[in-house]
Amino acid sequence: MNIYLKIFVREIKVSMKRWSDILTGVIMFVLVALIFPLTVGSDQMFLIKIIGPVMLLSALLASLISMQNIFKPDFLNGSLEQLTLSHHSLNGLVLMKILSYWATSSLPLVAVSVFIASTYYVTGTSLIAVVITVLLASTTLVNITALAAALTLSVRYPGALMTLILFPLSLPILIFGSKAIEYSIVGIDSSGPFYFLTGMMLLSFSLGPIATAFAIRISLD
Amino acid sequence: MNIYLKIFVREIKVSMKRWSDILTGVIMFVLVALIFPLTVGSDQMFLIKIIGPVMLLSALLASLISMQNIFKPDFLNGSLEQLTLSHHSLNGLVLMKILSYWATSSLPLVAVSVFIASTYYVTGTSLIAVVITVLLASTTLVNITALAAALTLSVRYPGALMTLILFPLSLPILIFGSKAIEYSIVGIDSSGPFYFLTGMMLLSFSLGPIATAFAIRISLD
Amino acid sequence: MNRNLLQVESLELYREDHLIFSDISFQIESGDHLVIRGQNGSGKTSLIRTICGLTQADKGKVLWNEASIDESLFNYYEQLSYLGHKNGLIPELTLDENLNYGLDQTDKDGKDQVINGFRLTDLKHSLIQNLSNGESRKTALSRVVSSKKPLWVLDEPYANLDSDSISYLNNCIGDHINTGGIVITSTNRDDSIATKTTELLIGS
Amino acid sequence: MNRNLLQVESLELYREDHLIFSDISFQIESGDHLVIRGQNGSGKTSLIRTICGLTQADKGKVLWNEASIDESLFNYYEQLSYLGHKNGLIPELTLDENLNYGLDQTDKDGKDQVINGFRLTDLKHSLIQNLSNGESRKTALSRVVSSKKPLWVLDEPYANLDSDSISYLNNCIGDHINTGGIVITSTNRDDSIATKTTELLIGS
Amino acid sequence: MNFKRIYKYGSPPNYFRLCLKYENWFTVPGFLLIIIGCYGGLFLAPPDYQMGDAFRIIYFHVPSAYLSMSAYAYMALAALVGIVWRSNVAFSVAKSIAPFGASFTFLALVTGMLWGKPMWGTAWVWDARLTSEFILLLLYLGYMLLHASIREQKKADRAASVLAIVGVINLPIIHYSVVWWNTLHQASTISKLSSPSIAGEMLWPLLVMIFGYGFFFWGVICRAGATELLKREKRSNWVKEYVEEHQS
Amino acid sequence: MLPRHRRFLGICLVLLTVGLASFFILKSFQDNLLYYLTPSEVIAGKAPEDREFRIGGLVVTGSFFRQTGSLTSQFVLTDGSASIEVSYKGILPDLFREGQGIIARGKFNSANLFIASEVLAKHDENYMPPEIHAMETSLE
Ligand code: HEM
Ligand SMILES: Nc1ncnc2c1ncn2[C@@H]1O[C@H](COP(=O)(O)OP(=O)(O)OP(=O)(O)O)[C@@H](O)[C@H]1O
Ligand SMILES: Nc1ncnc2c1ncn2[C@@H]1O[C@H](COP(=O)(O)OP(=O)(O)OP(=O)(O)O)[C@@H](O)[C@H]1O
Ligand SMILES: [Mg+2]
Ligand SMILES: [Mg+2]
Repeated sequence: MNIYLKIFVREIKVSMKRWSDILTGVIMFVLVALIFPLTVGSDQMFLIKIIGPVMLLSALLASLISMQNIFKPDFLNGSLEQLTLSHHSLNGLVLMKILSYWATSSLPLVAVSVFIASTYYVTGTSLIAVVITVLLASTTLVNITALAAALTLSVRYPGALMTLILFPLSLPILIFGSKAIEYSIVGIDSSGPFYFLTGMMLLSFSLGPIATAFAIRISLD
Repeated sequence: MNIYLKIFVREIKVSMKRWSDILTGVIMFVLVALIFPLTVGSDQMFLIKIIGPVMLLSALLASLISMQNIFKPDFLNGSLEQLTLSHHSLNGLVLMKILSYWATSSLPLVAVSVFIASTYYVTGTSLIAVVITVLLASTTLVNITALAAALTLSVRYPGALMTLILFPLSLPILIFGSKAIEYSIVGIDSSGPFYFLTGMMLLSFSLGPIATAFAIRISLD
Repeated sequence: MNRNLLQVESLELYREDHLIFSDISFQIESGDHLVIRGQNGSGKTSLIRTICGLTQADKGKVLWNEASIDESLFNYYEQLSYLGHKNGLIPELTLDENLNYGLDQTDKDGKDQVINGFRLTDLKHSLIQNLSNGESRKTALSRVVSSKKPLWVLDEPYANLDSDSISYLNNCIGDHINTGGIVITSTNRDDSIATKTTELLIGS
Repeated sequence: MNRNLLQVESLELYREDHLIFSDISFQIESGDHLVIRGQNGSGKTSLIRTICGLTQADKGKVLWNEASIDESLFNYYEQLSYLGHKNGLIPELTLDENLNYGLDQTDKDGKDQVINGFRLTDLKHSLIQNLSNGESRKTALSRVVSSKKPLWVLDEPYANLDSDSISYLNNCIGDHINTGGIVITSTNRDDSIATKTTELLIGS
Repeated sequence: MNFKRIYKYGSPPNYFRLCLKYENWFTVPGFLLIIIGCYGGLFLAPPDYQMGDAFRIIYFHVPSAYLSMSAYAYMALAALVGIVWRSNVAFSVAKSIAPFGASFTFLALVTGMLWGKPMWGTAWVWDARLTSEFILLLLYLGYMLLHASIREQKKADRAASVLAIVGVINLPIIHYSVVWWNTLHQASTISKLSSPSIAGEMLWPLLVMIFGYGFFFWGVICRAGATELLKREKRSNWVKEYVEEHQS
Repeated sequence: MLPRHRRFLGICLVLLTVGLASFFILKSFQDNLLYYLTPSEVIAGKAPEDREFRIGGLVVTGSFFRQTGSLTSQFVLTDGSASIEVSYKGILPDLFREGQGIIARGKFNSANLFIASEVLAKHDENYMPPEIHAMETSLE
């Protein structure tokens, strides 16, 4: 079996044992989405207005919470050292790890977003727009969060970097994601935000793992 | 020096070194609070409508994120064992730990909430109501989160369980907190929710640490 | 020090249907050093944790001065100092802070003497996370040695220590039992331990 | 196996203005077993991590078959199997899964033989988190021994092992260097190690 | 209180024997009562002056709702006993109640929603009664998940029990929610003991159903608890003897 | 202080706080934690301005009317002492009839008419066959 595939399978297996983290993301998503109708009331106009930010926010939180642990346990038990010392491309291995996290934490979110969106009275093509937005955004966020996690691994590179990385990098995603949803619900041409999201997604997948792998090497020194 | 005071000071010191966690909580708070005006626009009516849930949601997430690690590192490096094996009241020691977390993670939130509330056009007595609500709610949430963290200590990836346990226990706080803010902004008599929040705060402080200490003992078995 | 007595009566422990040990009984009193000897996986750690009340045994009990420890946990813990495989030190604090902010009474002179004995004095203000493996182990041992508690329970204290540190630790243990303390240690080697000891062999 | 050569040239490392070691040079080749001996805190772990390229030295370099490892990291890592103080095992997976999903080529028979040698066969399907200290250490050692890589770098492999396991490990090391492998281990005791060794004393 | 007796009847073999012996004393009457109650409720009881036949959902909604709450109380009580006396019996009872409690909570929610849609005009609002009942479901789920995710049996029992006990605070909230708050959900009909505000011929099938559910529940718990106990005590002599007896 | 004393003190402290907590929580229930307001509370000025809120009350017998072919209905809600006129456009729940308790969500327009955006029927706790109901109402 190809080594990258093997690592991917291993990580999926581990994630399955860590199913609790996956579930957290989903619960987080549901919690954030529920709290508004619960406290403000389920006025349709209102709900449609806030669904954009609610979806994006949930996606961010879910990925933050379920990805916090992407490297830390491996760092503590020493298997990150082993990963670094292998003769395979660390970038590739990191990419596999990220992909497996994406598969086990983002994909469920996308599925759940369908239900949430329907309780927010979103239907038809707008629903599809919501799903695609969540997919694109959460994929990007997975990469950004992985980078932030790697940078904050070592104690000598603490939270400041997390702020510098996560906050400014995810804000555009949140804003354009919300816009994408809003436009498609309201019926304005939403291709602009979608192009942006797709671009960011590709960018994050190409540069994210490299930066993350580098950050891991630094934190092991 | 009194042993409880000593532990309190120690924990504050440690939190200061782990300031990245504190910062994350604050950033989370700001992020959640800013995303709505940034994406939906700063229509005053709308903002005033959602400030309640936004504040409470932020407080919950911030305490979830910054408290996830209240016991875990100590569990892994063995200092929780030492805490349990001391001849001082474990309840008291746990209370001190919770208090120190409260001081370093909730108090900053309260400070930040003032600024957030002003960007939401809340002023005067309503502003005070917001601050008090955030204070009461986050204090209660600190205790609930600590219990959830302790119960899930021996679970390696406790995120989901923690959220699942946290959700039902914190839902009343979220609902009544939002109501308290809503009522005082709209101008209805808000003493009811405030009484409730105060009561829950006291209850959580008196019973929370006991249950938490017990849960810690269990997870060390 | 008062005379103390630790009795262990027919302890038995299962983990997920797997018998770790059964029918373990012994009795030690002030001046004794008990060495629990056994191969890897023979159940030394599990036994030690049970003796400290961290793990609930499935059968049998542990008595401290003739009272079951479950019933007088506070009294027991007032007399017990434990060191497991994990050091129980906070990595973000310095060596000194870790000892000072510990849970036991601190006696500055005694502590400094122990730190000196383990040759850690230069590292007093280093963060634990920067110490070497053996150095952090010795810090944790210093905590026990300077705790002034009569009962020391040490799980594999010798692993990772260099020979000077081992002999200093042996001195400390010797002093302790000579002044009426009780020491329990575990080991998986056949190496000889300096002080007069009782042995408990576990595992096949 | 080809003949291999590891050269270390005047390495020097500082940590926060504190000199850990300086001017360390040696050269070992196929068939050598280098034991790095030193007291606690003498810099064994730091040296080993530098040799493995995990830590950047402040001066000097490490050459593998006459090429600086910084320049041919992949070639180097293709030949290197390392075990630090931490075991590098995933606690949620079983012993077997950890070995199978490791990063090295797996050879089922060889692996089973090593597991058997360390007497871990019964624990093959236990989760790592349930193993005892020594058992997980032995699992990590099995990973190295069955890796088929020429260069083994082991940081204090003997600590926490019982005597049977130590002698099995010594057998493995002996076999390895007899078939042209290179082994580097560290220790802080004066205990004698079975195979013919070169020694490097570090620290004062 | 005479603890000796508790110890005697609370000892695993005794409890196990009692369970097997009395299981049918619960299941059979429970079954009969449910059949009678169904017949009475669906055919004999007159339609309501306002709701017409739709009101008959009451015969399923109310018993499940009551049972969802009382089952939680029993579970928490068993959890408490388990923690205080380290009783394996109590822990196995607590553990076996959880899934049934959760199912009845789910049933109460579903029947309530089915009923609410035509009657109130909505299947769901976030009023105090409905929300707190929803929280009850989450508490059951939390208990089960926590138990499932800790591998060590003893540890899992005790940790999950803490959660169960903490969650008890939700029970009075559910019950008094209709008094404390102005809820959309109606106030008490039959649980105000002085004078139930329901006509006699409508009431009796309801009572029969409530008792039927209760009996049936206990029958099921007898069986589930005993099985659980057998699993836990499989190392003890009495189980070995029992198994030998039943194999030959 | 002996451990025993400390423990006693601890227990007292906990009990005290729990007592205080119960006081606050019970007190909160006496205040308004309402899902809805009654018409008299609304008239007394407890309702928010410019904002949706809920009113609960009985539909006054004879007050209901609907234009034919329209979904808009109008009726009066009362709690016995005060009453409020409500207008609602939409399908009413099955249980909606005169004399029935309902909850309406909406806000006042400039003409002081309560424009409801949602109407829910609140069933009371009485269950009886129609005959008995007829008897009881005739007795009154
Ligand atoms: C999802 C919706 C609903 C939920 C979650 C729910 C929940 C409950 C619960 C938990 C109880 C037990 C209360 C106690 O023992 O104190 C209860 C009782 C009851 N419910 Fe519901 N319910 C719902 C909808 C309805 C509807 C639509 C009706 C009728 C219109 C209804 C009628 C009743 C009645 C008559 C009782 C018995 C009251 C008593 O005498 O205590 N419920 N419900
Ligand atoms: N939670 C558990 N579940 C299953 N088996 C366990 C569990 N904990 C320990 N064991 C098993 O119990 C045995 C004894 O473990 P223990 O840690 O007490 O050994 P030890 O004598 O301290 O060994 P070492 O010298 O390696 O530290 C081991 O075989 C281990 O696999
Ligand atoms: N990041 C760091 N900052 C400051 N000092 C450090 C750092 N890392 C290591 N040291 C110091 O360097 C010295 C050597 O550490 P090292 O871990 O290499 O020792 P070692 O020989 O492996 O000891 P042991 O036998 O205890 O494992 C120690 O005194 C340690 O305190
Ligand atoms: Mg051990
Ligand atoms: Mg070392």
